[in-house]
Amino acid sequence: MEEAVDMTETAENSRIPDHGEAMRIAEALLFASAEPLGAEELAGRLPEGADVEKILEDLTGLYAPRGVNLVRVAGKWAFRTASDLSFVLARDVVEQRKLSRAAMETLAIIAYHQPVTRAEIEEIRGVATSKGTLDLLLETSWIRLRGRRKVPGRPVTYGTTPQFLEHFGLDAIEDLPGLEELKGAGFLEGRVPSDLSVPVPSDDDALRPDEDPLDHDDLFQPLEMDQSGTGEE
Amino acid sequence: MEEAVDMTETAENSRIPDHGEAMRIAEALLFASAEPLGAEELAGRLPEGADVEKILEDLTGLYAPRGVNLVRVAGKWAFRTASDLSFVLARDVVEQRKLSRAAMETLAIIAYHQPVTRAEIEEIRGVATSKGTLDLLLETSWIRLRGRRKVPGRPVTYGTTPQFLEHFGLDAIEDLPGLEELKGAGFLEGRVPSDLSVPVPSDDDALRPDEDPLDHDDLFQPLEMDQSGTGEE
Amino acid sequence: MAKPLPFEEAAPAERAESEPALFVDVDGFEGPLDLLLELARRQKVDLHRISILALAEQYLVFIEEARRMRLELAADYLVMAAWLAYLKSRLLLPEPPKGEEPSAEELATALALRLRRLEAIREAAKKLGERTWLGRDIFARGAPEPVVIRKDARYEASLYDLLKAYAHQRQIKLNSKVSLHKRTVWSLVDAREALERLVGHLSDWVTLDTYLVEYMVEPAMRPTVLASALSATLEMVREGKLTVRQDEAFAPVWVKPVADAAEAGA
Repeated sequence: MEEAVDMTETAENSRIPDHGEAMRIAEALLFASAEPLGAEELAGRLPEGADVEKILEDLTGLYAPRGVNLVRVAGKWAFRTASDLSFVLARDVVEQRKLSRAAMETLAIIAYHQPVTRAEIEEIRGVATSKGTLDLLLETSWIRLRGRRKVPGRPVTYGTTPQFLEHFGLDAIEDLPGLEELKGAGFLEGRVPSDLSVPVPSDDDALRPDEDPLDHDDLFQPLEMDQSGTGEE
Repeated sequence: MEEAVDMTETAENSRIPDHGEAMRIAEALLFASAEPLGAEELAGRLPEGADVEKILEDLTGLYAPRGVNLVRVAGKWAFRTASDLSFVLARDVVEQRKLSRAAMETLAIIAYHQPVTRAEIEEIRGVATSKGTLDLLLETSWIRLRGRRKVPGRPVTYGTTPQFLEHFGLDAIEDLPGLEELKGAGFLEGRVPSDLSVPVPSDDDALRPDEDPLDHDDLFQPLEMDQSGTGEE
Repeated sequence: MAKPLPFEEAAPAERAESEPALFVDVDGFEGPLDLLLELARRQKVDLHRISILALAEQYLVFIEEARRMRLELAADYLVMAAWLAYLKSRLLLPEPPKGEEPSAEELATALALRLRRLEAIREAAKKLGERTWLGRDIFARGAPEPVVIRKDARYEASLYDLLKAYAHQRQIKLNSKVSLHKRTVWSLVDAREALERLVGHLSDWVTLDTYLVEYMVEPAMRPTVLASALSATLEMVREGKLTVRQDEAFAPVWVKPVADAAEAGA
């Protein structure tokens, strides 16, 4: 409780009879104000002859070690939560969200066809894939950027992550059912086109011969422009 | 905040290194919030093992002489400008709506006699209560509909809210000014001698034995007809 | 307020200068009890020792004065006057042998008690009003820093969903070369059910379109949804359950439940 002593003692200038009282008034004004207050504004509300600069200086010092600080914002003064405590003003809420059908399909294609580029995903799905869908999947941390395909434009290749396996309860990516199993389990019904093939997926970290490593700044910059502009989701 | 990791140590007193930090966090939370915070709410946001009661006691003491005080309202805690400084701050008030004498009296009757029906309010005041008065008070959210009295006609019972306590700076309904005198003079006794009447106000959410819960659609439909038509106010 | 009382004299009332003590201004009073309380205060005695008889007389004089000045008096005041006149006569007459009714003394005491109770609550109201009001005398933080809710989205998806999505996607893509999409139609029954369910919650005009958006899973379904919903709406209008409005051609169609129908269900 050392701070308590500091707080009750109003700085060195407590010799001036009104200084302590003026500080209290300034405190209350700053606390109650919806906007930061300028020094002149404060001066207008403080007792005659109060030394605004000194009051603000003393208050700043007084509150510096506390959970709330007196700070200067845009040339004016306001109380703000101490910056190191901003975490207490945030609350984490876990929100269960369901993936959209488009995201689910994109994820499935990435899982089976990895490493796969966005253009390839679009080719398989037959519709444009919006940037948002890929961003969202990246956010789930189920997919990752693997590298860049050695073709003109060097598109990014996507693959799944260990979190993907964990979430879907798979021991290895090869455990994803193949064509026959999908058929047997009733996922493929009716007339299965003869040209339908299901690849054996691989999420090996090692890049394929047709992949380049990611560029240094791929993780900090927009990866691809959203060339379609007419994402279907 | 590194010490916070050490959870084996429980804060029994202020000598624990975490106490100062926990105080800063409590300060930040209470300062940031416009609404009063409950001790449990605070405890949930403070480092494990923090002694909330001690923290609140220390903060109350720390801020007691300052321009902003930590006060207990409606069973919770909040920072408020010191009451002796109202003369400087009152200038900020943008023409607050003044309660009419009729409204203020009705509010007092509801506060001191709750749960109370409109007929009982009128009996005490000796005059019909215009629907507007109760509407106005409901609009301030200082009073609320509690339930329905188990008597013919099932009249609605009124009571006060936590906002009422907050507005008038009361920690609990028992802190109403002059309550003891009223009680001592027997003025809080039921008009009709009844085993059910309890001669103290209660804003407890729990209904009295002579109260029924509100009907499902009470909140969406006109509650009572303005039977008098000759409102006095 | 009560209707003006019938007066026999048409002569304009004049304020008698000889009666300075009594100012007749009924507007300043919160009902007859308040008026009695004010009159009692003028007796300048403790409310415990008040003379109800004297009070009753003063009240009746006041009312007479008010009537003479043709002031509009609320029924409450007149009821009180009648009661006090009755009480006065009982107080003046010798008390009859013990009857079933409460004695005049008891009635007077009850009235005195009511006055004291009103006085007490009034005192309490005053004290309450004098407390520091939040927003008038004391203030909360002017610029609260609200707690930021960081939403940590946790996505849910099962392996079943994943496989279904994949199989469906692959099959659709390949089959689409040879087969047509099955046309999905929103049936009239579906539309009616949806409208009845939704309209149940509403009391004001709502555009039909806002309802429909919820059902627009696919853009291709828009025409069928619109058509079915509109015909369902019209049927409900015919049954008197809905009112429908369109401000101009191609403007949104507004619907509103018919109040009687809603109340009948409540």
